[in-house]
Amino acid sequence: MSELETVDPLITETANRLFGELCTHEAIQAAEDQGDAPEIWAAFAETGFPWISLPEAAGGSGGTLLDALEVLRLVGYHAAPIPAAETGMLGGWLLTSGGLELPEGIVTVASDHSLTIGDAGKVSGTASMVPWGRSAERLAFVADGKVASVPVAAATVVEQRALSGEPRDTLTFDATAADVADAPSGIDDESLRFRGALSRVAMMGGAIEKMSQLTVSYTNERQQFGRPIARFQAVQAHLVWAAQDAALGRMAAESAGHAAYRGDGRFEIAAAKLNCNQAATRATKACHQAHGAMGMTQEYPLHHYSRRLWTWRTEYGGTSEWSRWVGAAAAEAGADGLYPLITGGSAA
Amino acid sequence: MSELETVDPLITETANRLFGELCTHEAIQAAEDQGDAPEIWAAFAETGFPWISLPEAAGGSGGTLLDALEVLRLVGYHAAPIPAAETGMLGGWLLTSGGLELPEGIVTVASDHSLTIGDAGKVSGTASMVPWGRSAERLAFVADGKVASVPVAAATVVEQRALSGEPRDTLTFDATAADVADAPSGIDDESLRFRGALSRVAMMGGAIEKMSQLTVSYTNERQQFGRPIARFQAVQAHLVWAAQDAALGRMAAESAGHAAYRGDGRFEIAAAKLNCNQAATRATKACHQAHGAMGMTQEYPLHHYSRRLWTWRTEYGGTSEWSRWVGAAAAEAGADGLYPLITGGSAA
Amino acid sequence: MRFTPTELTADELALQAEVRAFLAEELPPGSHEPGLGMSARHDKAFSKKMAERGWVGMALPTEWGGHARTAVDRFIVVEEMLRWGAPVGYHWVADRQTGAVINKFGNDEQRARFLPQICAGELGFSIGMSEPDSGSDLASVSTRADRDDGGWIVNGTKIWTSNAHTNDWFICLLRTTPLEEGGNKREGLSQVLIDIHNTPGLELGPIPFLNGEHHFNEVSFTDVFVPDENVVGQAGMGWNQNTTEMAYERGGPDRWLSPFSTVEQLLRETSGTELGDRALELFGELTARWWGIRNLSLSVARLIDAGEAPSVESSLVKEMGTRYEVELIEKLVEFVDDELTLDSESLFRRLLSQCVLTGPGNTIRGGTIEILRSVASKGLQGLPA
Amino acid sequence: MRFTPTELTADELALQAEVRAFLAEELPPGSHEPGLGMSARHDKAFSKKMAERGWVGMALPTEWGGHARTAVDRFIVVEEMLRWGAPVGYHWVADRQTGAVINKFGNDEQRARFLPQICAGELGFSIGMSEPDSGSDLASVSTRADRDDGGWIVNGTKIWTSNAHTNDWFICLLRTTPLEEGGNKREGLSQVLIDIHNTPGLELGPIPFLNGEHHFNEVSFTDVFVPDENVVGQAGMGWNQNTTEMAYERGGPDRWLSPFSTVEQLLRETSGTELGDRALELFGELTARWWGIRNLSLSVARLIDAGEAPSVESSLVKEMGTRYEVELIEKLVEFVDDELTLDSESLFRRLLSQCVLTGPGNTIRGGTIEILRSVASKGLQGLPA
Repeated sequence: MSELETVDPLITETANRLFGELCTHEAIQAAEDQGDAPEIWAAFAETGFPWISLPEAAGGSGGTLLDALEVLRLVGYHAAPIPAAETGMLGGWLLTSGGLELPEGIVTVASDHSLTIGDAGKVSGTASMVPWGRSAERLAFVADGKVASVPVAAATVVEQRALSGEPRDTLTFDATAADVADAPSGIDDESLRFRGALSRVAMMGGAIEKMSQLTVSYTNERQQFGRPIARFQAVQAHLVWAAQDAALGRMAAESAGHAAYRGDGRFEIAAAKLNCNQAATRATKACHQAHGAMGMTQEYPLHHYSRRLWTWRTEYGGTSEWSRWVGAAAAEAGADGLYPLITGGSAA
Repeated sequence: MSELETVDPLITETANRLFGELCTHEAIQAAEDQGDAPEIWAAFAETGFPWISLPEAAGGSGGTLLDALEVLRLVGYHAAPIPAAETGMLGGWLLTSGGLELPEGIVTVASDHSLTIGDAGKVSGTASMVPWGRSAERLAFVADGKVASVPVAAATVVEQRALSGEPRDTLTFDATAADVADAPSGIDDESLRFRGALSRVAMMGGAIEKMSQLTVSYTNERQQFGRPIARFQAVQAHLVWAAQDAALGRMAAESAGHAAYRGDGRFEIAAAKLNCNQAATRATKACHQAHGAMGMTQEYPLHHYSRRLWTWRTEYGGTSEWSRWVGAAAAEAGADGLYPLITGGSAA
Repeated sequence: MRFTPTELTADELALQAEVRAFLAEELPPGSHEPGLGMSARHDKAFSKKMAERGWVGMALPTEWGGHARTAVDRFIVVEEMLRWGAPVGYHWVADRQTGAVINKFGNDEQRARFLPQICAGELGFSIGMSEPDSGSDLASVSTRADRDDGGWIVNGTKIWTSNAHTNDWFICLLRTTPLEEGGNKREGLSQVLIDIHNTPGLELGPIPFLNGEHHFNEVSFTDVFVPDENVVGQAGMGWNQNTTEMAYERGGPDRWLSPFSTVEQLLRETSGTELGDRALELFGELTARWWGIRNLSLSVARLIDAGEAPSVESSLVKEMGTRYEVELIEKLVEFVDDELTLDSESLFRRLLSQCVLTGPGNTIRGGTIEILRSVASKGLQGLPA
Repeated sequence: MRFTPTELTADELALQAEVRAFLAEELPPGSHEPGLGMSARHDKAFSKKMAERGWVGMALPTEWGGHARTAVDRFIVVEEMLRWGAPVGYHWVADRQTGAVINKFGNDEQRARFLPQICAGELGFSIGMSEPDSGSDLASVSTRADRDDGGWIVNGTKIWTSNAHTNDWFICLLRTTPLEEGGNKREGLSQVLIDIHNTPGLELGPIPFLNGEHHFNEVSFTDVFVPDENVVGQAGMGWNQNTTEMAYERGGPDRWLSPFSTVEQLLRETSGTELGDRALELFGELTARWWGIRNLSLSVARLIDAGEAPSVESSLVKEMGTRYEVELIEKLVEFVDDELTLDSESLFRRLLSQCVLTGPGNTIRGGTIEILRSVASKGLQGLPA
């Protein structure tokens, strides 16, 4: 077969070990309560993982987009409470694409078209739902053919949270001096949206898989009527459906990653986000139902994954938006081109 | 409680006995194979049931709309292969409303805006999906403020069938002399559409209930793994869902009937058709799944009901059309009026 | 199984109008943060106001402070409160079920002690059924009561006890006769009443909800003394009493109205704009389904007033209603198709965020839909539950 | 459970292009009435043309007329045929499973007798598993074979035998050792090959489909003699062989492509018009889901080529794929929102009508999804099936 590029197993192993040690149930909860997790971030940054896929010459850690997506899959799998995507393949990517300086600290991203670059590179406007805005050193965005890096210290920050409990802040800038550069060809709002969607499907694939595994374990341990509840057909249906969505989500994410690594990949990213959004809705429902009341508590970890999935499914494009995009691609392909589109994707 | 008008139990009893005797599995199948069921129709006509709710003075059998709907519920329950709705509360209603003669034979209806009334009352055009067009004596329709009764003998008939196997023919008229009268106020395309939908929900309520009962019986008789399959949770889910839809469908149909009997009832008819369409989709799926391969055969009667439901759910308005209508009513009611609309309906 | 269409009488419509006028006066839209159906705020003052109008303990006998009203009258009051998102939390459980249990199975002394206070909206009840090892298999409860002079000594732990920290009393299912090897688990159970806040040996602690909110509690008993006069009905018959109690909480408007205030608010926030087909189809589908389910649910109340015991019917409605609530929330999320936060400036989005977080509980609370299907399907087949 | 993304090699893409060119030449759109996936027409001439190109019995050894191709190569040919609605019915079962069973469990004499004909597209097989009292509980089959000189005497009845009237041979599961009280039902079963049209004592009759079409048959045996040389593999090991056989028919494109030709035709009939949001959302959702499921299904074929036995994975794909087919048909009906007839002038509407009528069978044929869930969930839990 035409061998697909693989990820260095060391990356998977190291990230798994790191997150496995750091992202305990208690640590994830503490991060939610405090609104950040400086120790986890520090240990993560120590490995250079945040900057994987950014060129070493620009201060990144090198490696491929696939490596970065594998780390994000594990961020999802372990519910790591850190802005890994924002600092690396989203914000860091914007900055290094424009030749702007990559800071040492956290980078976040505004993708809501809310900020403008005025005269002399002064940035103004209010960006909402900014991930970890409160903890970031710089905020990156793209507008009007330019990439900008704004110091977050200059912003007024209103702290808010996503359904996941993770920070999604409102940042207001008023003529803040920023580093600005011309955006190279292909770096724009739209490419950021696709790349954002790609980051989310990677994390979603990991989180659904973890939820599915948790549910198999829980239903095998939990006894009612004298046997594990996994012996009941009604519960087995939930196990099967969650496993299917875990498989579908991860496969979609990884397939989109390969397509984006090799080329444009827009069809695959759009199709993957649509599949992951729907898989998240179905799987969170199945896993919660199988867990009963236990899954609704803070003390049991299911919610770390389910709430993140409820958040990620609406970020960088919900189900309707992406279905219209894929539908337009299908219409463009036409009847004779429909199946070739499904098998060949962006390359078709 | 404000007593709802009731139907004479004798009507229920008589129609149940009549259809129970006539509409055997074999007779329904024979009607499908032949494309009509003259013996069943003759016995049905003998009782005067086709003309219930039409004024006696105009040649009808008297009785209320609720009586007619009860007969139609039993048409659905027994899968009676006859144009009861068309001859009575639809076609017969159009004719008697306009003071046109009610024929002795079958009346059918064109509701697809395809026929026009030309000079001197000559009718032209091609009407599709005309129920039992081949067997009808007259075809009734309303257009341009007029009600018309056309002799079907003058039409070119192309015999076709609905998914139910029942006749839905294409009739072409070329300047055929017709009886024409001014349509009284309130008799128009739109009122025919609502009345058609009301006839369909009555039949659907009966058919879903029958399917649900068949499924309970079958799964209690059918043994696998040493016990009735109804003992398995996976099968029980189908029984429960089908019973819910049987209840919902019949309740919706009967509630709409009462509302239409008392007044306008358009909100209730629209809401009932929407509910019955969706209930039909869910219940046919549940009942077929519980029956396994047996339900897919001609020799087992499930299909008499499921195929009729697949047909009726698309006649006189499908799910999307009616959801837009009800949605417009909700928007018109506004936020403060939404719950009063749900509780008070057309009267709100 | 039989659901018969019914309508409200003139008197019932007058009650509906009265409740609506009360709500419009007390809680005009915009003046309060609506709750999601029965997960409403606790507001003792509001409960008292309702009680003053005779809307708490409506179906209880006048002799004990009740109003001897019908199940349909209670349905009308409850549906309006829930759809409005009114803060009915404090009296909710006592009004829906505990008052009825005490009236049906208790003695006059107990009726006199509890019912007048319940009807005054001054006594909030919690429910002690589930335990760490007993959820769907409720008959396996192991909190036990050992005979003592004039009462019982209770040891064990109850969990998922909603709002025990804001309520006053607690009705608790426990084992008063030890289960013998191979014995019938449904025998030897009893229901007892316990004062939550003034009982030595009772400890109360939160079980935080998945986003940290405090709804659930754990209640543990260490040698708690419960006097005989707090045993409801016949000792040992707790299973049957409890089954009757659970029938009271099925099939009512609380099982299909939880997201109503959310949808109403969506309509409010989109009013004045031209609604496209997507919005019309959404509102149409939701409106029609509510109309259909409400007709079924109302007819169950009418059956209760006719002296029937519609347990299959109410199980069917609860299973359908709660599944529908979850489906509806998914439709709303897809319709909005945008990021959600509890911190949103939009009330609709705050409510929808709450719906998403609490939604999975709708098909679990008061018994999972899997258990409900088992109960209902046995009824459909004419088998004992 | 592990599904690994994979891609087609250059050779595989060339095969795909070759198949597409063949279909465009043989069956240009508009020239034929497409079938719904594997429920395709039987066309011996078409099967022969495919065989001439080496596309029947692809995975069988060259020694017996096969082509020793990979599971992925077969996947590529099959998905193109199915999505095109090509008339693959005649060789379908023999190609998908019976050839593989004979190759794996049969002896050289049997391989020589059957495989070359199968690979030539000249031998159609039917399957004899279900009986009137044995469906989901397949191990309870009661068609029995009693020992006789040089063979067996068979009595019993098989049902749901698709296309036995157009096929030639029949692979049949029957009981060769009587089941003793309390014995293991899965022991004592055997698979035998029977000539459908030239066997004394075998009677064939239609079981009409719900709308009267003839797909299913009932096959009854009255003292039918089956010679020893027609027993496949080891007598008594039929259950295990049959389980292996069923794994061949799970998780392939036939489990998710049935309505594809319908959707393609909808797009064809709406081309040239401006598609609104409703249509775009529909096409988008269907296209994306097919992309996702196909990736999973293809990876199962790759696992088979790697020598693995992905039985959990293929069960998961089949359960998901067939459920999706049914959901998709419902979406199309709602999208069209208009009356349907098999007599329509529109090919799309004729196909959709056929989808509605046959759709319920998709989640039943080859084993209900309820049974599949049971198999898959045991695999997920690491339990024996």
